[in-house]
Amino acid sequence: MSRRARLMFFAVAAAALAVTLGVGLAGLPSFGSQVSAYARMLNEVSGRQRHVTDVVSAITFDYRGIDTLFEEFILLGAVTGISVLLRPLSDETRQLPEDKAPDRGIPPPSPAVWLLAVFLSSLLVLTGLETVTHGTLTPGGGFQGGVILASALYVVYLGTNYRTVERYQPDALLESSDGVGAFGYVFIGLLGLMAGDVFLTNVVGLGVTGNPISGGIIPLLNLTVGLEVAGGFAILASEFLDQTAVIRTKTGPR
Amino acid sequence: MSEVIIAVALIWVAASGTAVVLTRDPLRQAFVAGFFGLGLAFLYLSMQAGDVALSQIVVGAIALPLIVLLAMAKVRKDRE
Amino acid sequence: MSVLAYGVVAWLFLVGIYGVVTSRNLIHLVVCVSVAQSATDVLLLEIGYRNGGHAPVFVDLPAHPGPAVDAVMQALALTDVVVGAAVTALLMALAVQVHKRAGTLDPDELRATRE
Amino acid sequence: MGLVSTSVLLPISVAVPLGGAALLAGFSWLLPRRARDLIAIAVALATTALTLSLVAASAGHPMIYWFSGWRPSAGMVIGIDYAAGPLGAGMASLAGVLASAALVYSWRYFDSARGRHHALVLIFLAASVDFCLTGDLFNLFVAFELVAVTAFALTGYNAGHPGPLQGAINFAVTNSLGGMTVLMGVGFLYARTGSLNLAQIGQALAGRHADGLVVVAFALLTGGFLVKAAVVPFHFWLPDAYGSAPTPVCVLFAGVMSELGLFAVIRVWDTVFSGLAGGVGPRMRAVLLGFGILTAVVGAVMALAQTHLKRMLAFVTMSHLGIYLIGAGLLTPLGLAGASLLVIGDGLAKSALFLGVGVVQHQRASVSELKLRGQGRGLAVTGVTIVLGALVLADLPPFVSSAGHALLVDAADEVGLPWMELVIALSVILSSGAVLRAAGRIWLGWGASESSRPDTGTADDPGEENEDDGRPRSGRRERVPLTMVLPPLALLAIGLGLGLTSGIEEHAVAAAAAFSDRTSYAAGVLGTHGSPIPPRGPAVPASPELSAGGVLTDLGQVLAALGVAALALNPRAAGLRRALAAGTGWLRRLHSGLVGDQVTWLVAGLALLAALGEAALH
Repeated sequence: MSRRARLMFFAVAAAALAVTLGVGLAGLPSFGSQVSAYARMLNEVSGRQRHVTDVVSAITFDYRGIDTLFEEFILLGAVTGISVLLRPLSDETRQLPEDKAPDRGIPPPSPAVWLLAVFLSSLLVLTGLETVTHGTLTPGGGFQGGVILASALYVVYLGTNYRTVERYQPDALLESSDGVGAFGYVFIGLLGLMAGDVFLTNVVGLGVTGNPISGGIIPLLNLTVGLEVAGGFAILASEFLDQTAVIRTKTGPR
Repeated sequence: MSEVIIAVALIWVAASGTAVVLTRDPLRQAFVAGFFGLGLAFLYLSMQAGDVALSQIVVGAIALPLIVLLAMAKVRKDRE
Repeated sequence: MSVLAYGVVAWLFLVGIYGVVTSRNLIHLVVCVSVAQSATDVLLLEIGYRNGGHAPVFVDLPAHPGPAVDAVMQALALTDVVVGAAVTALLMALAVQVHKRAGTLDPDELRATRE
Repeated sequence: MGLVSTSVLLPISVAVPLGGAALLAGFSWLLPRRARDLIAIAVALATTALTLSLVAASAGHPMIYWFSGWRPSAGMVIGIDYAAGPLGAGMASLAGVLASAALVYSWRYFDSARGRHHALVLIFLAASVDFCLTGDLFNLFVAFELVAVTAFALTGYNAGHPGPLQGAINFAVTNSLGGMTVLMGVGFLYARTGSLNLAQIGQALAGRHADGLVVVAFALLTGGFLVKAAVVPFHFWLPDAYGSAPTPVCVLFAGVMSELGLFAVIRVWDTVFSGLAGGVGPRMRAVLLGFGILTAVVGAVMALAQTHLKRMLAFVTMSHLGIYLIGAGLLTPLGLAGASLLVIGDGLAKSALFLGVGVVQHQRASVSELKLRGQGRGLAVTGVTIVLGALVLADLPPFVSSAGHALLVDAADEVGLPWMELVIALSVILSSGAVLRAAGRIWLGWGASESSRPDTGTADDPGEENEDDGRPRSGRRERVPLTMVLPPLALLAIGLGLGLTSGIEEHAVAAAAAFSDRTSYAAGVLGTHGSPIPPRGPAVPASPELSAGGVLTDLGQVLAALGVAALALNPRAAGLRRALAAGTGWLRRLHSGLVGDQVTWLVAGLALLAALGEAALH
């Protein structure tokens, strides 16, 4: 199809789809008028049953915990896939950026910049850990905290140059963290089976509602997700950064 | 009151979402997309979905623009 | 209010797809996919919203807090945000690689599987 | 106690591949190459064994498993369940068999990117198992996305070439949009019924008349799944992706992934929508059959027009998907049983064909039928594999696809559509004939070579890609490793063995009857009655006379396919070929490989499906 023909065809098709969506949306109850009995019930009972204050985390990790298990593997699959797609191929080399002015030498990062980066990054680490561990109490949890932790790593790099990044990047550690986190979720699920009950059953004490350590396995699952996401997002950013900074084709684009 | 906030958020999201699509230059689009991501987070927060809003901030306003910028940097380097 | 709330869902989805269909740059196209994707999250949270409802977090609430909004839809939207991020990142990696290997980002110039 | 021990198989059959994948992804830097390969193969085989035991354990009564122990209380579902029957478990074990074959095949074949390829295959397998077993609509969406994400990455695996990358982008963009429509459908149904459980949603809709919201939910869900199933007009991404993905990955795609899309269409129809009031079944049958016939014929015609072997097999796959949709779309247990046996039999044969083509590509560095003319010498075993696979596609008895074909024909007769047999025969003959033509050219040196290309219409012949990046080949005529020759033969042998299993038709019909019985499914999941449902005596018209007639039909199809191949290679029929090429040029031009076109078709297809759904359901 020419671009013009495609646009005209799309206009007709999109109009028809708009009507379709409109019919469906018009059948919904009016905005804000009702909440399902299922949700009302869970809002009612999950504090009692799971000793959590954040009902969303009880649903994510307990009532519908198996969804989150597969969600973790969506992330693991995407990160693994990106590593595969962006891996250095046979006609590519890893080469650190050349110094354009060799007589000048790279200035060492000033102490003030360093200090600021370290300070910011520790702040992020604390926020990340707090977000991961308080998932049962307040909004947040393993995923959000994990992304914050991964970003902490990169703030450190902001205070330095890519040579240092390349040298100190803990690749194996990040990969292991990604794998251990994902495996940990499966393992906690299997603990239920080993205890003679079903997969992903709560196998530890529920704790006192309102304490950080409450909600049974939910904080543990948050921890595994935090590990996985922190490792995964750090790998993701490093793969893209590598492409920009060090990977180049020997022959140029074909 | 909450209805007004939600309505404002909805209009913000619809307008900035349209702007994201109509901004054809990827570099500028990354910034508009960050603004759109913030709008979504604000909308979710106004609909009492704190968990989702927090996820949206870390994904839509931090991770996604970062990836777009890195991709753009790579593409520019290839063109040199 | 219903018209505005639900209309935004249809609008975001369609405008995102419009961007995909007309895009001349894969990076732009991928961001448009993520715009369409956000329509689904908005829809889920709207389905779960309750006028005057409070967040499903039962801490520091007043004596008679009234009803809470639907936590189930929030859990689903949470999953969907992660799915969307994963797909977007993967597509972006493909775009970077395509540019490296085919020398263009214009989807209409990519005819490798055809010629 | 006995019940407890077998139901434990359900979570373990996803935990094993997931755990294996996580370890491979996290610790491949510790493991030597051989260990990574061995672990991956062992995990895939274990998953196969687990799912096969599920087939046996769930025959007769469905197995229900509530994760985290949240059983329904007071008629309300709280958690997520697995609801396994022999049909779903059988689909899952097919995924296991093909994943094992793909991993064995890639043993010596290519660089696994430090085990990441294996990790992705195992995640794909786990997601397929979850897809087949889950009883929850949102969990089905999550499985859909997990299958998709790993599949996108695997498609672009040979990231050094533009073809696979473009295929992956087309695949990822269209299927992500499909995922979004599925999720919207989930949201609509939740807003209406307050549930995410298939059985409970079906219960809430049963006996009601469909309104606009239900129709649109149907269209969004089914449309999204049809994108994955690559049904016309949602199919345009398929040849781009399957034609350029690495061979072991094509095996998983052609044998399982698209079929999962159809599986979801029928699962959701049976459990959720089939109870709607107003005799919706017959009208929906017409809609599904329409899509099925179109897909079967378009795929077959396009397959015949290809000279790029993988792209040809991609269209063959698509044509067969249309045939499965015809079978499942009859909406009778007999039709579904026939389609299921065909999925198994054809899936094994198509996988063997892809693997055979992979051997040729590995040894001769080409997948072009024309360039390979007469180059088959020295690859005799592979030649036999490919010819046999092609004949199985034409339902050569006694392979299991022949039994499936017989059931399908009976099912079409049963609902008064005897002419459906002709549509199926036509598509089967054309697509099988295309593969036989290629085999004749490559191994017998018949027909024209590249100089006088018959298809002067458009060149939808993508470039060639060398798959084993970074591993220098010593000599081109080296011996083919056994790990590449044996898996396709093993797959064909399984198909033969199943075909010779007595009573396989009866098992299939019983499984299909259990699968499509909405009320007893709902009763089993929601626990509304305690005792397991006595299996209804399935009416299997597998009398000896019918079987003999079926065998004759099948042999006729085989002969006709050989005839098509002979005609396509005969120098005197050049005029006919030119006329055909000219007549189908417009169809080939529609397959432009441009993602903008594909998304436009997707939007149009959704709207069309909604309009047809309105006519059928309302």
